[in-house]
Amino acid sequence: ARDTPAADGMIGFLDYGGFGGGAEPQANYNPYLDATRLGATDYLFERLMVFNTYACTPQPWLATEYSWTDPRTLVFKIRQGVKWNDGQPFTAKDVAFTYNLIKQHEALDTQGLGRYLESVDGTADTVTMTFKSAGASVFTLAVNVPIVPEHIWSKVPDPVTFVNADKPVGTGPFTVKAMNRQQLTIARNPGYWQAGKVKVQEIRFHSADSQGAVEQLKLSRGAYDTNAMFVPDIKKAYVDRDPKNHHYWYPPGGTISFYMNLTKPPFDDLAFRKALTTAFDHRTIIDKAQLGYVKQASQTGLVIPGQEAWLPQGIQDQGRIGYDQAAADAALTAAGYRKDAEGRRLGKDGKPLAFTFKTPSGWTDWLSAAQIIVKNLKALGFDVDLETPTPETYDRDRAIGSYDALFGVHGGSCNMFRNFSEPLGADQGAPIGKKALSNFVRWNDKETERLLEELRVATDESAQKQAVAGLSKIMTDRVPVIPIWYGAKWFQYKTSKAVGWPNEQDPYAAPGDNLLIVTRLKPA
Amino acid sequence: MALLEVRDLSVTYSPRGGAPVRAVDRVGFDVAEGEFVGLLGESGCGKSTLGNAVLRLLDKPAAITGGTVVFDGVDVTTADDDTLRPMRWAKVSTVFQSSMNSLNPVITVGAQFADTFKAHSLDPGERARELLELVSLEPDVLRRYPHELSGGMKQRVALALALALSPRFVLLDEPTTGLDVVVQRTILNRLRELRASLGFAVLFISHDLGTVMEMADRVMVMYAGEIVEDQPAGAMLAGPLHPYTRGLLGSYADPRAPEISVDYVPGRPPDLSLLHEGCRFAPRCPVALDECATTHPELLPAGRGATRCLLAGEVPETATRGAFAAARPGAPAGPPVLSVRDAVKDYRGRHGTTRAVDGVSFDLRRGSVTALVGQSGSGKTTLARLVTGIERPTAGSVVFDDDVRVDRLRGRRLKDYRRHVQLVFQDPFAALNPTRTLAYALSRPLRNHLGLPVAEARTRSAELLETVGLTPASQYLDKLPHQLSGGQRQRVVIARALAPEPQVLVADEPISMLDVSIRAEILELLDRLVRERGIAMLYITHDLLSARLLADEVLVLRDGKVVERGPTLRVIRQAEHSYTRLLLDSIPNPSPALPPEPRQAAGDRGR
Amino acid sequence: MRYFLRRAGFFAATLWAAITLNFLIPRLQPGDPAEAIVQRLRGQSQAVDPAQVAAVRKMLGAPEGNLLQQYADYLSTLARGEFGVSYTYFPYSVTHMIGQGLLWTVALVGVTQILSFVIGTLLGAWAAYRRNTRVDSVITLGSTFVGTLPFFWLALLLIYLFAVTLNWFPEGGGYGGGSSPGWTWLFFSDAVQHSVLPALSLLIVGPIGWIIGMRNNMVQTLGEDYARLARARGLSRPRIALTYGARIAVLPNVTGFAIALGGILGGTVLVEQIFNYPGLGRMMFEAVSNRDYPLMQALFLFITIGVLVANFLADVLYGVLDPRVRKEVVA
Amino acid sequence: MSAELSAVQASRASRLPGWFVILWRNRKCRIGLIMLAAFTLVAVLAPWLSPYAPRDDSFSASETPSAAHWLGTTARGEDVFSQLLYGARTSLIVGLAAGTLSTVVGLVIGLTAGYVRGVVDEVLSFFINLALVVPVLPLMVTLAAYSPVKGLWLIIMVISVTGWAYGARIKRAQIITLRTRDYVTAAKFAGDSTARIIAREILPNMTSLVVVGFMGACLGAIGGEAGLAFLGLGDPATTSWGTMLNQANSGGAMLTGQWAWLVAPGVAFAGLMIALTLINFGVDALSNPHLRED
Ligand SMILES: Nc1ncnc2c1ncn2[C@@H]1O[C@H](COP(=O)(O)OP(=O)(O)OP(=O)(O)O)[C@@H](O)[C@H]1O
Ligand SMILES: Nc1ncnc2c1ncn2[C@@H]1O[C@H](COP(=O)(O)OP(=O)(O)OP(=O)(O)O)[C@@H](O)[C@H]1O
Ligand SMILES: [Mg+2]
Ligand SMILES: [Mg+2]
Repeated sequence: ARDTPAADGMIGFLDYGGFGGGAEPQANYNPYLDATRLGATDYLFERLMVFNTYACTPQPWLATEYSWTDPRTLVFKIRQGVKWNDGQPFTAKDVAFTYNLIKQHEALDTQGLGRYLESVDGTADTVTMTFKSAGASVFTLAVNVPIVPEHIWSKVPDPVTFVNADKPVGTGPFTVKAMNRQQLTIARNPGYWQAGKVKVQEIRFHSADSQGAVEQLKLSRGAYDTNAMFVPDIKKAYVDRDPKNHHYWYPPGGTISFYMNLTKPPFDDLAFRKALTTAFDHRTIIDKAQLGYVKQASQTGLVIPGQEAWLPQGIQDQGRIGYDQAAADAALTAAGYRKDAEGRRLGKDGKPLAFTFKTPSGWTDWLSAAQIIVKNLKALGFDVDLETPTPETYDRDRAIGSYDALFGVHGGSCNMFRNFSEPLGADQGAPIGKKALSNFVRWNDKETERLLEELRVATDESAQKQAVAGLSKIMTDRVPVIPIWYGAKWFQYKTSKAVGWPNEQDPYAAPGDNLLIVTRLKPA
Repeated sequence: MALLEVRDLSVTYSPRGGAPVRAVDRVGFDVAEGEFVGLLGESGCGKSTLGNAVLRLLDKPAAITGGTVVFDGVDVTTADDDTLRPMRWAKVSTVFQSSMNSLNPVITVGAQFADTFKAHSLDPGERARELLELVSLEPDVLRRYPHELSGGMKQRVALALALALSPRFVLLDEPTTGLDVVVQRTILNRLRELRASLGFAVLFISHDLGTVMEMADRVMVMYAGEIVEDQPAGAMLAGPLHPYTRGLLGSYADPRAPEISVDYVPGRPPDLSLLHEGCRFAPRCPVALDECATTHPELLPAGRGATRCLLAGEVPETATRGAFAAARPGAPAGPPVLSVRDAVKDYRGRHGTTRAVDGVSFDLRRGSVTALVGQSGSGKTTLARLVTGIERPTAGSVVFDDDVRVDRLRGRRLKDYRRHVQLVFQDPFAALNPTRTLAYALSRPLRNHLGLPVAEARTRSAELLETVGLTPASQYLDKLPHQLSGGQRQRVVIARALAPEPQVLVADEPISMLDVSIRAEILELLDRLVRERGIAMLYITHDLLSARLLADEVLVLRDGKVVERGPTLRVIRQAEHSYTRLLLDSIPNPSPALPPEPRQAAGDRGR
Repeated sequence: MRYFLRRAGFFAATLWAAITLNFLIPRLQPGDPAEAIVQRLRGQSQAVDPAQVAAVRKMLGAPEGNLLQQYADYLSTLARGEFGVSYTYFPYSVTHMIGQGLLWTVALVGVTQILSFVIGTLLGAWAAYRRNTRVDSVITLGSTFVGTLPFFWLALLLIYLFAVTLNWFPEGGGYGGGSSPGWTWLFFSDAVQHSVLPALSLLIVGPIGWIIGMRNNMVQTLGEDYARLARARGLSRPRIALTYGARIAVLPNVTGFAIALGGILGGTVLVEQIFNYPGLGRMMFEAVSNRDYPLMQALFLFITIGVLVANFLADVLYGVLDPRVRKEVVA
Repeated sequence: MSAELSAVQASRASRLPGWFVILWRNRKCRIGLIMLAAFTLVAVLAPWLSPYAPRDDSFSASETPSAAHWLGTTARGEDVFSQLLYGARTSLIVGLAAGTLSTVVGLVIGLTAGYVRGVVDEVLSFFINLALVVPVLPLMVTLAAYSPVKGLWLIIMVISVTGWAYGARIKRAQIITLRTRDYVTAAKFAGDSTARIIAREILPNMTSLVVVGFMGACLGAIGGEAGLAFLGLGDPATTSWGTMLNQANSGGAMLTGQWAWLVAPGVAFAGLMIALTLINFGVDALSNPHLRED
């Protein structure tokens, strides 16, 4: 009864999944409080550019164009005619204010942009950002800051504890209509600068339990127009219930790799690592441990097919190395790791090779994958022990380098610099016993550092591609880690009310690129 | 038609994994409206069982295996619960032998009265107070919880409860074991008056010959599950028909007599789980004939009643073989083993403080017995608890062996002390662990205090059982307390206290549930132990006869204070304090004179 | 008087020890609040961004000083009745958050616990009263069968049956998405509707312990002499069962119940989780997984005080209900 | 006399283990004992009885029951029936071990506190209360992180460490009413040690309470093991009814209509509890000899 009747050519409302904020969501529309804000803030605040994070292509949004005047200076042209939803005009001043705000408050700077920014100035319709050093590597971060209105936020005494609960003001396509802990409703902003593209009058987010089973049931019954959750046997449980309208698309996210402690033998031996690249049975891991929802990862460290364009020339099979146990066996033997009479693989010192593989307890899919990996390794004659510490212990062990081999996650973002510097950059590592930031394998290589530096400063695409190609080459030739599979981004959608969702055929956006999606949805 | 007609009633206990016990064997009798019938008998011969059967309160594994019980025209053995329930208490009420244990521990006495009235949709009004007055209790008892009452007080509460609804028939199973003679007399007198005015009938089970003979119109004697004699009280007193009755009467003496000696029937009752040919009393019978061993006598009219004896009332005068005479002339001598000095004990309740013991001093000496007699609730048990270190006196001291302050002992030292001191608990129904066999209960002190090995402890336990008259011991060793009669339990408690050969024995009414014959035997046993082993004994009793027989010295306690003390003979024969005299005057006196009017003597009594 | 001082002393000591444990145990867990929060935000198959962790850490305000210093701070803030700001619900205060959940938990779990206790005790008493009859078997075996089914499993089944298939009740939540919380009749009835399934699931598994406990105890008390005399006194069997059997048999259950009431929070995690029910239990679970020290500490303080007070009351109550415990005996 | 003496000794020798005979006599209890034995047998013989290895995932996933897979297969393609049999093993071990451990600890502490009273009581009550109020959840996490033992024994330890206090509290309350009974005092006169009095005089009179506590602890332990798996603290390599339920749940058994997978462990679990309940019918007689007769 309370439903707003759908105007012609409009979608009355759509049901979405959870909206964050924990078990007991509290009104919080501060776009910078990542940990506790509600999901709707994505529809309230906009950024200078919006990325299709699948293909990593930027689209002009609140900025209409940008240019590097020099490697340290980035100039944006700001879109005209945009209004805040309280009627005030949106200006370059707001943008400058926003960037200075996050620079001032480290707690709001969830991307760590402040470190790189020297200053941000806004004139009539341009914003100029000056970086402390070459800023190309942080471009994706720089455009990804939600812009807030100066006329509101400048009066906020402490923006870090500001929950912005009362009629939050943004430029986005939606405004907050109602919220309680069960449901968050946002309504179309008629004054939106591209209001014509927004056909959805209302979005209702529903608070979800973390147990999953009930949510899965609801999803399978079609209670959601879209959701993002893990569903076992999705075809049977969801698609088959309504094959015409129920769909899913699980594009790849970060890369899950076999991490080795490169400070220890035999992992410090390139020949050994190379031999292992064919040792793992991806097919089984994907089918059994990952229920077939994921894809094999490319050794290049790139996420294929989204980042196909970044692949270096002449690489075979997009960098996917097949499972070939015999080859691994031969390569190991050739590298000096012989098998003894009992079939035990011996180290160079002639002693049987024994090591442990860790996986966090409770992560059942990782555990299954780990079991397969251990089986594969045992088949090669290694004496491998599977350990399952608690996730926290696992994290700590991995960070301080107290392990032989385990799983690590890296890459998957549109910031190529981050994708490679985090797992491989020397500054991301630490000596054994100290917590490393993200270079857990403790890769330390001059060539890599050089390429990373190149990538960091390169403002034009071809230079960037060249550096990435170099880094991909390092991945394939030097094997600092062995990528196994891409983690999936869960995405289910229903086409009975709305069409135009991104999918494998039309990957105009990744599932989380909300603004891109909501401006493409059309009534069914 | 009689009020209660019992015909051919048999009750068998068939415990799992044990031989069936025929506790009641083809018993038949009548109780007329308003009649007061006494039931005497050897401990363990089936009296309580019979009572329970009449009330239809038998629990498994007991079952009525034959016969009928007709009460007021209703066959109780077959009636269903709905017929029985309104009858219960309104028409038939009872005091259990375990009456000290039969009050609900978590509600006040008053509430239990209220319950009873409510169950029969009556308005209690002031009735509860009147009833308590009837049993010589203060109305204040209504507000108390059972554990705040002395043994005798609980018993009186149970008695008052039994009379609450003015029933037509009351079954009293040893209702006065915890009462001093004064209170007992008062109560019985009132009972008699009440009976006269209300006309209810009583079946009175007791070992107190004096009382039974004095109170009852007619007395039945049971032996080994059978009724062996049934006569008007006076007639029985004048001319017992059965040798067993004769033996019982011989076990009685007036404590005030200058010289006293009690006889007892030696030997043991037969094992009820075996089949018996012939007369069951024959093995113990001083006048048994040859054919007694083979012919089972019937209950046949004789004298002014009936008897189950081949000699049918023509029993020749023969001395019973056992006799026990008081041999305690002088005042006790020797150094005290245990001294109580100015002991005071206060109990703080929700309604003020009760002073249970008030400045009592006395000594216990080796080889001598100090009797503690006195009113029910006068603090005897409390004193026993102080002496044994279960509780601490509020003031005063208890000194053992000159230097051990019992009132300050704790832990290890208290334990050491208890090696030398043993207590016979007043209530045998509470003093035995329901989940432990007799063998276990008896062997513990043997193993701990005497350090006997397992097998030996068991043999010794068996011997102990024999000495207290539980034979054959092998039958009893593996029994659980609930399989015993009240008197049997009491004897187990005595045996347990004797087991570790203590220096000091505190016995709280140790023989109240025993028949006179076994009572005499136990007294003799205790006497021997005191004399031979030099035990010092505190003997708490209501039974002045036993005090006379056993004790060297008597303390008379009243309201927590000692009102008189002195050598037994002196106190009993030349009492100085009025209360002592009252006590002595209240001793029931079975008069040989026939009751004024024999009531319904005959009737169909068995076969 | 001395007795009470001593009791109070031990009470205080227990409280202090518990408060200290509440401080210590969470901090002994491996893992850092900021990392935990970001990890949860990201999910297991996405790389954690160190910058984000740094920002969150900044936001939460890193605790100052070493453990001892923190402990001193903790005690002094507690003494002032301050609980600080929740990590999970930053910048909302812990007090605010507890205010959000308290009523729900108390209403749902409190009511069902009491009901479970009452139902369980009554059924147990009935079973004992009809010992070894069919009633006994049906009650004990039946309640065991349904009552020992794993809770989450049972709850899911209920949801599947009544919410998904029959659509009689909502699948979860404390109230409908469309209603606005407040003291209105509409909201109240909506909330009641939502609480039916969780309450039902709790009521299915709740009574079993009380049933068996009550039955066993009462079988014992009904075998005592006083119960037999009560029968002889012509008290109706139900009356005997009540005042002579149940009255005494219920005593151990009373203790159990007091403790159970004090421990409500711990027991409500699962139900709130499955039914997505607003309340403190789920909040507690979340606080633990997020290393949300302030929220955790406050909730645990609640539990601590609840259990201790309930315990204390149980002791006192026991003395009232069972006068025998006041009897004196030197050990 | 020597004949009598041998009778005295003989009747003792012929005694059977008392508690067992008492339990066995009760029909329901007998059924319970047999059921429990059957569960135990299955647990012991799981490797021989089950058609496949419990973690053999070489079958096609999410199958409904068939002749080859009596209860179907899991989402990972493991045989549910084999898991059920192996699960009996883990669940039984966890349930009985943790149940016994926490019951025993609770008994010892609760009984001592209630019996001895005084300062000992205060001190022990202090620990009981503390154990009642320690935050279980983080304690489990912490224990799991630092524990030197892993796997099943860790679970058993965690459950026991967190589970004993409740029982201790209840038993303490109960013993306070039992300790003033005359027969307990009598045992003191018999020279028995406190420990013995508690164990031999008092304990038998509260068997039913202990048994209920034990059943509760078993139930809690088996459920707790599943709960720990759910929290990620369990030992994922083991197969238990608890982990099966969890996996059936997270594996979407309800979603895909694999009822056998979902129902089987739950029913097995309830079956074990039924066995214990049936045994409970006979336990009455242990602490109340009056009831031994029917
Ligand atoms: N725990 C208690 N709390 C309060 N009052 C008590 C308690 N125990 C005993 N009393 C009171 O102390 C008095 C003495 O009791 P005690 O048991 O010593 O009497 P007694 O001489 O043994 O009597 P009886 O011959 O009837 O057994 C009684 O009035 C009784 O009510
Ligand atoms: N549950 C039982 N199982 C086996 N035998 C029992 C059981 N209860 C009682 N008996 C036996 O039945 C016999 C009769 O017991 P009962 O209680 O009727 O004796 P009593 O005449 O009342 O004795 P007392 O004067 O000692 O109370 C006793 O020998 C006793 O051992
Ligand atoms: Mg008797
Ligand atoms: Mg007394």
